[in-house]
Order: sequence, then C-alpha cells, then structure tokens
Amino acid sequence: MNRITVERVKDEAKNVRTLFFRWDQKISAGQFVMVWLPGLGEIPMSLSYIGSLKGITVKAYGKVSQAMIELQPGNEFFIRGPYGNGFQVESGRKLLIGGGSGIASLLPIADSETDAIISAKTRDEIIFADRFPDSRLFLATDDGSAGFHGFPHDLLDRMDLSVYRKIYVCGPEQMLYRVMLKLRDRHVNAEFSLERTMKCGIGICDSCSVGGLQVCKQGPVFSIEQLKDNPEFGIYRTTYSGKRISLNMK
Amino acid sequence: MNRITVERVKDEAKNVRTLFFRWDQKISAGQFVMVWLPGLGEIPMSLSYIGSLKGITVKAYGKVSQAMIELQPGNEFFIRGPYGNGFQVESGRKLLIGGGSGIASLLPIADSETDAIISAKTRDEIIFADRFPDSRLFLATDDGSAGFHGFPHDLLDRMDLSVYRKIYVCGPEQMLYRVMLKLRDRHVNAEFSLERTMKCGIGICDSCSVGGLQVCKQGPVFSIEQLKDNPEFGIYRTTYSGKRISLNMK
Amino acid sequence: MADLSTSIAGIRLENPLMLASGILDENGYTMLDVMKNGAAAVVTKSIGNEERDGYSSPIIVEYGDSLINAVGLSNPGIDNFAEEIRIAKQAGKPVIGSVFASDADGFTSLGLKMQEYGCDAVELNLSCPHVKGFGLEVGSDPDLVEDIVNEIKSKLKIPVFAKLSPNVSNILDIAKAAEKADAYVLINTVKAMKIDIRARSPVLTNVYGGLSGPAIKPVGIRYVYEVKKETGKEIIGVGGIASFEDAVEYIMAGASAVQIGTALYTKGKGIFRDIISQMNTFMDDEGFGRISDMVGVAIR
Amino acid sequence: MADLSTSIAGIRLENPLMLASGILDENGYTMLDVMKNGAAAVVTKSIGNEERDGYSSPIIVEYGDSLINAVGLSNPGIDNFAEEIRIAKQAGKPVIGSVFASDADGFTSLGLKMQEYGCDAVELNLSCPHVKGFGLEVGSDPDLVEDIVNEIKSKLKIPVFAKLSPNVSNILDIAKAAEKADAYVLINTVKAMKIDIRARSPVLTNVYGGLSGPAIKPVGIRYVYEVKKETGKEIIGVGGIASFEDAVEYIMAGASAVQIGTALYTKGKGIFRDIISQMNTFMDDEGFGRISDMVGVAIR
Ligand SMILES: Cc1cc2nc3c(=O)[nH]c(=O)nc-3n(C[C@H](O)[C@H](O)[C@H](O)COP(=O)(O)OP(=O)(O)OC[C@H]3O[C@@H](n4cnc5c(N)ncnc54)[C@H](O)[C@@H]3O)c2cc1C
Ligand SMILES: Cc1cc2nc3c(=O)[nH]c(=O)nc-3n(C[C@H](O)[C@H](O)[C@H](O)COP(=O)(O)OP(=O)(O)OC[C@H]3O[C@@H](n4cnc5c(N)ncnc54)[C@H](O)[C@@H]3O)c2cc1C
Ligand SMILES: Cc1cc2nc3c(=O)[nH]c(=O)nc-3n(C[C@H](O)[C@H](O)[C@H](O)COP(=O)(O)O)c2cc1C
Ligand SMILES: Cc1cc2nc3c(=O)[nH]c(=O)nc-3n(C[C@H](O)[C@H](O)[C@H](O)COP(=O)(O)O)c2cc1C
Ligand code: FES
Ligand code: FES
Repeated sequence: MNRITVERVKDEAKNVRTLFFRWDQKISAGQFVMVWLPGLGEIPMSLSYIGSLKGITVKAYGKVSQAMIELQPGNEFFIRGPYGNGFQVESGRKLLIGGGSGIASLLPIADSETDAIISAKTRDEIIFADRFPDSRLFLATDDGSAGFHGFPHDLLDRMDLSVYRKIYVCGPEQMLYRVMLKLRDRHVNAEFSLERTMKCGIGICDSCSVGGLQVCKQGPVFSIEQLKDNPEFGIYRTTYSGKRISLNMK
Repeated sequence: MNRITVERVKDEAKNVRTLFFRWDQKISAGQFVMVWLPGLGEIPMSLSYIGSLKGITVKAYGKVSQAMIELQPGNEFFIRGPYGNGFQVESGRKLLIGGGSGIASLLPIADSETDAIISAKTRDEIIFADRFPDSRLFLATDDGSAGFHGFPHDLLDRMDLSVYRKIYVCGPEQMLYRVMLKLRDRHVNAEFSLERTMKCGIGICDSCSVGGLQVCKQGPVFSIEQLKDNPEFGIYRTTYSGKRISLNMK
Repeated sequence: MADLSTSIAGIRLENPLMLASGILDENGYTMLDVMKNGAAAVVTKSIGNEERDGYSSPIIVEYGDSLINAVGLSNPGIDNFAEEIRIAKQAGKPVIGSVFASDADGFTSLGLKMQEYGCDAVELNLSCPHVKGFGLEVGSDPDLVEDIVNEIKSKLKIPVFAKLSPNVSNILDIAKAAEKADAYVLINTVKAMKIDIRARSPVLTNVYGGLSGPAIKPVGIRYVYEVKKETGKEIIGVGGIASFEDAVEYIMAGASAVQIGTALYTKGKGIFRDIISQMNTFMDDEGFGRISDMVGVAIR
Repeated sequence: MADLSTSIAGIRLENPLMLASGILDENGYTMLDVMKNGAAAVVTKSIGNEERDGYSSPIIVEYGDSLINAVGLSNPGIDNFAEEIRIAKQAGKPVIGSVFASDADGFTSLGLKMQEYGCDAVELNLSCPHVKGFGLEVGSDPDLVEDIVNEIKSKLKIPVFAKLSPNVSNILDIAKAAEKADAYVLINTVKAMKIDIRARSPVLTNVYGGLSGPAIKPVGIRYVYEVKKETGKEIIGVGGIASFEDAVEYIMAGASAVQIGTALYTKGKGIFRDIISQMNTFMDDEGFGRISDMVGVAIR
C-alpha cells in the first residue's frame, strides 16, 4: 500500500472533485488504482492526470467515493496499483468519447489532434469541457440542456469517423455497448475502457469478468474486436455476490 | 539444489580424488559449496578448479566423503552454494601454504609468480606437487619422507617472507594456528582459510563459529588481523552438538 | 512424449492441472476460458445454500508473490449457479462443484444440486479459515466432518472430494474422519493477516484472512506427503504451485493431480500451458512415462 | 529522537530487537557479537538436560528468503552451557535461556540452571515442530502446558516466557493453559518440508522441518494480534522479521518486543543496527515518542 497525501483539490461539477497528489510511479493512460480509505473500504479509480502531478477525478456514488470527494489538501488515502493494461495510444487524429465521469480516464491521452465527445445526463454534470477547444469539442446531454440532445451513439450517426486514426471510449457500459454497436460495422479502430465490480483488481476473484476476460487485468481497455462477439459485454454482469443479472440492453 | 554430473575423475593420492564437472556458476577462489548425496548426508567442500570446468578434490574421512571418492563419471551429486567470501587475490609474488588436502582450495589462485609449501603427514599424501615447478615448490612432511622434515611453520623460520606480497594458508586448524603465530610478528599480509563443523553453510546455525565470526559466511577466509586476537581460533571449537572443547594447542 | 493424463476418483484428466476453488471460477465464461487455456478441469468457487455478498473490500492483500484474502465466501447461492455450470461444461472437461455449509444436511443438498447441474464431482470446503460458522470451524471438528462426509457419500453418485485445512493440530485425525471421501484436497489457505503500519490498521475488512501462494508451498507439500504416507488415499495437491517444478514436487509427495490458484495473479492464465509443456520435457528427460510413475516417489 | 527502549516482563531492553532462539546462539562469543551488533538481548539456542547431536545434515533448505530447518534440537546439554552464558553476559545485556524438555520436572530443572548461570529470563520452547517427544508434541497439549508453566513459575525467580506453536487448531486454548507465564513468544516455525524433484527425495534428513522467514510473517502477525486482543498479555513477536516495517507491524499487532532469526541469513548481523535507525526515523516521522505508543495500536 502507498500512502498518498492530497496536495490540492479541484471541484469539477456537483459531486465531482479531482484530487491531485504526488506519487513517484510510472502510469500508462487508462490504468487504474485501488483506493483504500481505512475503515471505509476500497474502490477502483482511474487516473485523470498521470504526469509528475497525478490526479484522480471522483464522482460520489456511495460510501467510499463520497468520503473521497470530501478529502481536503493534507488529508491522506492509500492506493495499490497501478493495475490494468491502459490504452494503446497512437499518434494522429483521435476521437475521445467520454460518458459522465468517463472522460476523466481519457484525459491523459488528449493532445492537439484530439476531438472529444463529452456526454452527461444534464449540463451541470458535464466535466472537463474546458480542456478542449470549442472546435474540437462535441457536447451531448440526455436532456438537451447543453449541446446535442441525445446519447453519444446517436451523435456518431452524424459524424464522419473516417478521419480518426482511433476512437477511445469510456463511460457507463450501456453507453459503451451502444457505441460499439454503431462502430462495429463502420470498420473503425476503437478501444473501450470498461468498469465492472472490482474486488481484487489483480485478476483472481472473477468479480469483474466479461465473457471470460478480466477487466482488471486483461483490461480495463479492450479493442472493439475483443468486445464485438463477447457473450457478456452489454448483456450480463455479476453482482457483488456473483449473481448473474441481465443488463437488458439488447 | 543443483544436480551435478561427474564428467571425469582424477586420483591425486590414496583416498584423494578430484571430481571434475560442469556448472554454469561464477565462483571466487576460496569459496565452497555444500555437497549433498541423497540418503547419505551433506558436507562442505572447496573448489579446486573454478574455470568453466570445475573440480572438487575430496579426501575420504567418513561416510559422505568416502562415498564421494567412489563416484565415477556419469554419477550424480547435488550442491548448493557457492558460499563464503573467497580470497582477496592480489597480483605480485604470493606464497601458498597448504596442509594436507588444504592445498586444493588454494590451487585456483596459483599463477606463475606463486610459490607453494605443500605439507602432509607422509610422502604418499602430498598432492598437487606437479602443479608447481620445482623452483617454486617447498615440500614438508611430518615424517621426513619427502622434502623438509617437519611442519610448515618450522619451515617458515628458514624463509625470507618479505618477498611475498601476500601469503595464503589452508589446512588443519593446528597448522593454521601455528603458522599464524609465526607470521603475527613478522608483519606480513596473510589470509587463512578455515575449516570447522558446518551444518547450514549460510550463517545461522552457529556450528562453524570462531570467536563470534561465522566461518561459512564471514569466512572461510580471514585476514591475519581477524584471527590474531580471536578468542577461539586455535583454542576452542564446538562439536556437532555444540559442546565447547579445547584444541589444546597453546 | 510423456503421457500427462491422470485420474482422480475415476475421473480422467488430460493433464494433472486443475483450477483451484475461489480463483476465477464464479462466472461460467471465465471457467470456460481457463479450460481453453489448458486447465484439465475446474473447481467452482465455493457455493452455499444462500446468496452471500461476502466481505466488503479490501478483500485481498498482495504479499510478494503470495496473497492474503478474506473474500468471505461470497457467492450467488446454489439456485443461481446452474447457468454457470452449464456454460463451463461447454469446454467438455470435468467441472467440480465446490460447496460449503455448516452441517451434513446443508452439504448434502448442495451436493445433490451440483450433481443435478452436471458436475463431475463435488468438493467439500471444510477449510476456509476466515468465515465464522463455516469452513475451518466445521472442518476442525472430526465428528462433524465424519457426519458430513458419510451423509453426502450415501446420497451422491458422483465422487466427493474433502478439502482439508492446514490450520489444525493434527490433520490425520481429520483425514481419518473424512476417510469415506473419494479423495482429499490439500491444502486450503493458512490463517494470516496484514497490518499497514502507516494506516495503523489491519488491511482486510475482516481483519483475518487466508495466506496462499508460494509462501505456503512447503506447508502444502508436507501435508500431502504426510497424509499420503499415512493413508495411501488419492490426493489433489494445492498451495503455492507456480511452476512445473512445484507441480512435480506435489506429485512426488503423493498428489495424483494438483490445483492452481494464486499463481494466476503472478503468471496469468498462460500458466497452464507453460507448466504442461515444461512438465512434458521434464518427464521425457527424467524417464517418467506417465504421471502415475511420479506419484509419491519421494515418500520414504 | 524517539525513545526505542521497551520492557518485557519487567526486563528493560534498550531497543525492541532480540535474537531469536536457534540462530547464532549456541556459542557465547557469537551471542556477544550479535549484541555488539545492536541486538538488545539474545535468546539462547534451546538447551535440554542431555547433550544431543540433533539430525545429521542436511538440516536446512533455502526457500527464497525463507528457510526450512530440522536441526533437531542439537545442543551440548545444560551442564555444558554455563560457559556460553558467562561469555554472552559480558555484553551487559539481557540473556534469555531457552529450554526444552518433555515434562514439568525437566523444564524446571533446566530453568533453575539457567537462573543459576545468570540468565535474565527463561523461554520455554513448547513449539519445535520436528522432534518427537518435545516441542510441539508437548506444546499442543493444554494440560501438559499448564502443568509445565505452573510448576516452573512456582520455582523460579526470573521471568518465564512461553513460546507457542502456530501448528495448532486453537492457539487461545494453549495460551490460556500458559497464562501464568510472564509473556508469550509467538511464533515458532510452521511445519513444512521440501522435496528435490531431481533427487526424487525429501531434502532434510528428518524429512519434516519448520518454515521460518518472510513466508510465515503474515501467520505470525495474525497470532500476535489474536492473542494480544484476546488475552491482553505481554507478547514477544517473532516470525519473518526482516525490515523495520516488519518489526513495527508486529508491534502494532501487539508485541512489546520482537525477535529476529532467519533474516540473519539474508541480511547478516547488520540487520539490528539498520532496523534500529530506520525505526527511529519512522517513529519521528509518524509522531510516536516511544515503543509503548505503538504496541497494539492496530487492534480493532
Ligand atoms: C476500472 C475502473 C475505473 C474507475 N474509475 C473511476 C474514476 O476515475 N472516477 C470515479 O468516480 N469512479 C470510477 N470508477 C467507479 C468507482 O469505482 C465506483 O463509483 C465506486 O466503486 C463506487 O464505490 P462507493 O463505495 O462510493 O459506492 P457504493 O457504496 O459501492 O455504491 C453506491 C451505489 O452506487 C452505485 N454505483 C457504484 N458505482 C457505480 C458506477 N460506476 N456507476 C453507476 N452506479 C454506481 C452502486 O450500485 C450503489 O447503488 C471506476 C471503476 C472501475 C471499475
Ligand atoms: C569450508 C570447508 C571446505 C572444505 N573443503 C574440503 C575439500 O575441498 N576437500 C575435502 O576433502 N574436505 C574438505 N572439507 C572437509 C570436509 O567437509 C569434511 O572432511 C567432511 O565434512 C567429512 O564428512 P564425512 O561425512 O565424510 O565424515 P564424517 O563421517 O562426518 O567424519 C568421519 C570422521 O572424520 C573426522 N573428520 C571429518 N572431517 C575432518 C577433517 N576435515 N579433518 C579431520 N578429521 C575430520 C570426523 O571427526 C570423524 O571422526 C572442507 C570443510 C570445510 C568446512
Ligand atoms: C481469492 C481466493 C479465494 C478462495 N476461495 C476459496 C473458496 O471459495 N473455496 C475453497 O475451497 N478455497 C478457496 N481458496 C483457496 C484455494 O482454493 C487454494 O486452496 C489456496 O489458495 C492455495 O492454493 P494457491 O496457493 O494455488 O492459491 C481461495 C483462495 C484465494 C486466493
Ligand atoms: C535454524 C533454526 C533453528 C531454530 N531453533 C530453535 C530452537 O532451538 N528453539 C526455538 O524455540 N526456536 C527455534 N527456531 C525458531 C526461531 O526461534 C523462530 O521462532 C522462527 O525461526 C521464526 O522467526 P524467523 O522467521 O525470524 O526466523 C529455529 C529457527 C531456525 C531457522
Ligand atoms: S477484480 Fe478480481 S478478477 Fe478483476
Ligand atoms: S555453518 Fe551454520 S553458521 Fe556456519
């Protein structure tokens, strides 16, 4: 376990905060860490900044993530990792598709040739829009309060994807799945970063598996080829107990 | 454990045989290995050849060493190691003093500038005399059957030791002790390789200790400074059970 | 080419390597993938009569190449597990259903369900060291063990394996109590824990967990050797196997087959194929024609 | 500068690090040298009433940084040991005499001799896992343990430590039986063995031995934590300590002092000074003024 001290915090939106800290560790874009708050629990978190100053962008859902967004400079937390494979970053023009806080883990691969679709339920939940020039940014909201009114996969219908060397997607599985269905037949090069229940983070507990692949170890980033015929991606997941439930998205 | 196959054997004297073998392992002159014959036991042995062809020169004392000298080409034994510090080999003129089979572990440091005193109880037990030109060799036997009649330390009285950059000594502790007493006041640079009961070979069982030093780990080679005020060297040893017994040599 | 096939309780295995219970065996697709990667059989995660979340995270601590876990027997409950067995069975290889309960009736009803789902054998988890009322608490009581094993054996057609704990004073008493089982599985994890000195706190939510991986291999070898020597029964060896040497060491100590768990963390699923090919070379070099030639050869 | 001194059963130690029994403590000069290298105290090799050669070599197997040993309680016999204690005592630090026997009378007569020789405490080896009739065979029988501890406590003036085994189903039963002891020492080695697959043979002459070193640290931490939490008694922690973090982990689990054995193989005698200086820095950084501030802080 590494003990980390919060150096600085930045509020990105309601219930979303980036914690900045120093950690002398090489990390690839797309990798994640397991964050432990003693007495509270441990959860997986991607890194939104991977330079010498590192950052984690947390959206509060439950007990642990809520406690994380309450951390102040000087407060401490513990991490193990980094884990997972990370993105295969290619030079050339890229498109990032980030749903909700999903854009956070895509940030480290953004450069001057990168376009981004950032989507959220509503305008207030859009984060990191300021990291992209207007000319390279597409916004989408479920309620139409900002940008395109609808989901990212619908927006894709209107875009010329042939200009992109590679497309990188991160967000809720529903969104990833629908984007995958759109891209599948358009012969594009795409990578998806998945989120599943993660207990161990190191490829042994089976809680994060999707069609035989461990998201924590063989992922969290998968190529479109690995996912398009996957029997569970977008279809089933297992709960914390290991019970198979349908995602009902077909 | 490393499994070793005997490649070739050479009889050096009655009950003394060198076993040659290949072992891809860097070894310093003076280091030793623990030789295991399954079902029989394990004993420490120095290496008499340390190049790409390695050799152990065994003198039969008891169960294990007796079985070792009966090994034939193609037979196998097991070793762990190498252990111990080895000699600090210096360039320039050297004198080796080997008592009994002690000369074996000094062989690897012999070069064209090296003189040797080889001693034994009797003529038949002298080994490796052929490895030194007559001009560089002094023989000594307890019974006078070859060379000087007497012990190596007595022979030293007649030699000019100031010509040697360093003196290396290996043999029974009685001999080492007496040589040490002679050299102590003559301000020479000398190293002694000790043999004591060795059970572990790795510095934890205390069976090989001499005045707080572990022969297996801090030795087997010690400088004259480490030995000259040692409260046990030449004075006491402990038996296999750990019982202190006097060497009665003072 | 040596013949790597072996058999345990009459079940033929194409090689001696099985997946250990609790590691990558909760989801049918994962078990399928592990068998595609060379495992001759899988043992499922231990399943109980009721759905259980197990402990909340942290449930695992890395300790070098070894692990300390307190998953807490999380499982979907036997009634939700049929589908996973069905998926795993698509590999066409043996699937062994691991079960845990606190008494003979509980074990028996689980065993019957596993049999109904098509499992080739049932493995009784008498040894999980970190959940109150189950596992070790059951498995260290010889009378209870005897009761469970005798009862389930009288009801099931498929073979029954008894997985025993290293956390006992005398394993032979327990082995004897379980002697009606078709084979023993040795060993489960060793009770252990980790404190983070900077957090000044135990790391696992449950405080205590089970140590697995290379740290426990010498302990596992000793149990397999001792139990084989004293009982002569068939044994599946498990605990810290991460190389072909480790697998062969267990076999020479008396195991007819082995299970691999923690090494999937350090070596990934490729470990099965790697060990198979290296074991083959070893057997050819050493003149062993078949696995049974090696079973127990080191016993004195 | 933090204050590293501690005390155990009223014996003051300049720092919490002692030498464990059986490692470099058969010869008085070696014990002296270990204390010159920074150990605050030494525990002697376990001494019996009669001289014993122990097992013939091989008596040790290297397993990574860990070891498996079956020395077999070799010792010169108590009557030949006075001189070693006399030499060791020249360090001016506490010397603890470890003893083994098979019954209360045997332990008591050994304890009286150790007291006569000037030892500051006696440590009862109730836990060696590889010698028939001694150690674990004695230490896993609660009635016998109670008898031994009560008898020797009634005869000796110096403190008595009870060294317990991890090779038992329930350590609390044994700890309770030994509750008259002034402190517990936890843990001895874990029963284990090694087979060399090319020799097709167990390596140790005795076949079975005891596992020590980093492999058993998580097991030792668990026992110290559990026994401290349940009994509150003073504990000396031992098992796999090879760094200041390990020592602090034992202290936070409840140990008032620790012993180091196997790490002398990997780190040499310099380990004592290294740990002392690093523990000092750690305590300063973390705001711990004295060892007692850390004892058991991780217990929940
Ligand atoms: C590889 C990976 C990377 C991740 N990176 C980030 C990141 O950078 N930033 C971030 O904020 N989160 C990230 N997450 C998600 C994060 O781990 C979860 O939000 C967290 O586990 C929630 O834990 P909790 O204890 O706060 O909530 P819990 O108390 O466990 O859950 C509270 C409620 O929220 C629901 N919930 C929990 N997580 C999610 C979710 N992800 N989506 C929808 N509902 C959810 C639960 O079902 C439950 O009902 C990542 C997850 C993975 C697998
Ligand atoms: C560092 C080191 C390096 C060594 N290198 C060599 C080497 O290169 N060649 C070699 O032949 N030997 C060497 N020895 C000595 C060798 O280890 C012993 O001779 C051996 O242990 C004897 O074992 P055994 O089982 O054959 O005899 P045992 O059955 O143990 O002993 C039989 C009898 O011989 C006596 N004895 C055993 N060893 C010696 C001895 N060294 N001197 C006098 N009496 C003895 C015993 O006391 C006993 O009475 C070395 C020893 C050490 C410590
Ligand atoms: C994360 C984890 C979960 C485990 N769960 C179970 C389980 O549910 N049932 C069981 O019988 N053993 C379980 N075990 C024990 C393993 O099956 C195996 O006995 C032990 O880990 C030793 O083997 P290894 O060193 O190869 O992992 C688990 C082990 C680990 C590491
Ligand atoms: C070679 C060796 C010999 C030992 N001899 C004894 C002994 O005589 N008496 C005893 O109580 N413990 C003995 N032990 C156990 C140690 O004192 C200690 O409890 C154990 O090794 C765990 O600590 P470590 O991991 O620091 O070595 C011995 C251990 C080793 C490795
Ligand atoms: S989180 Fe355990 S296998 Fe992925
Ligand atoms: S042989 Fe054991 S300490 Fe030297």
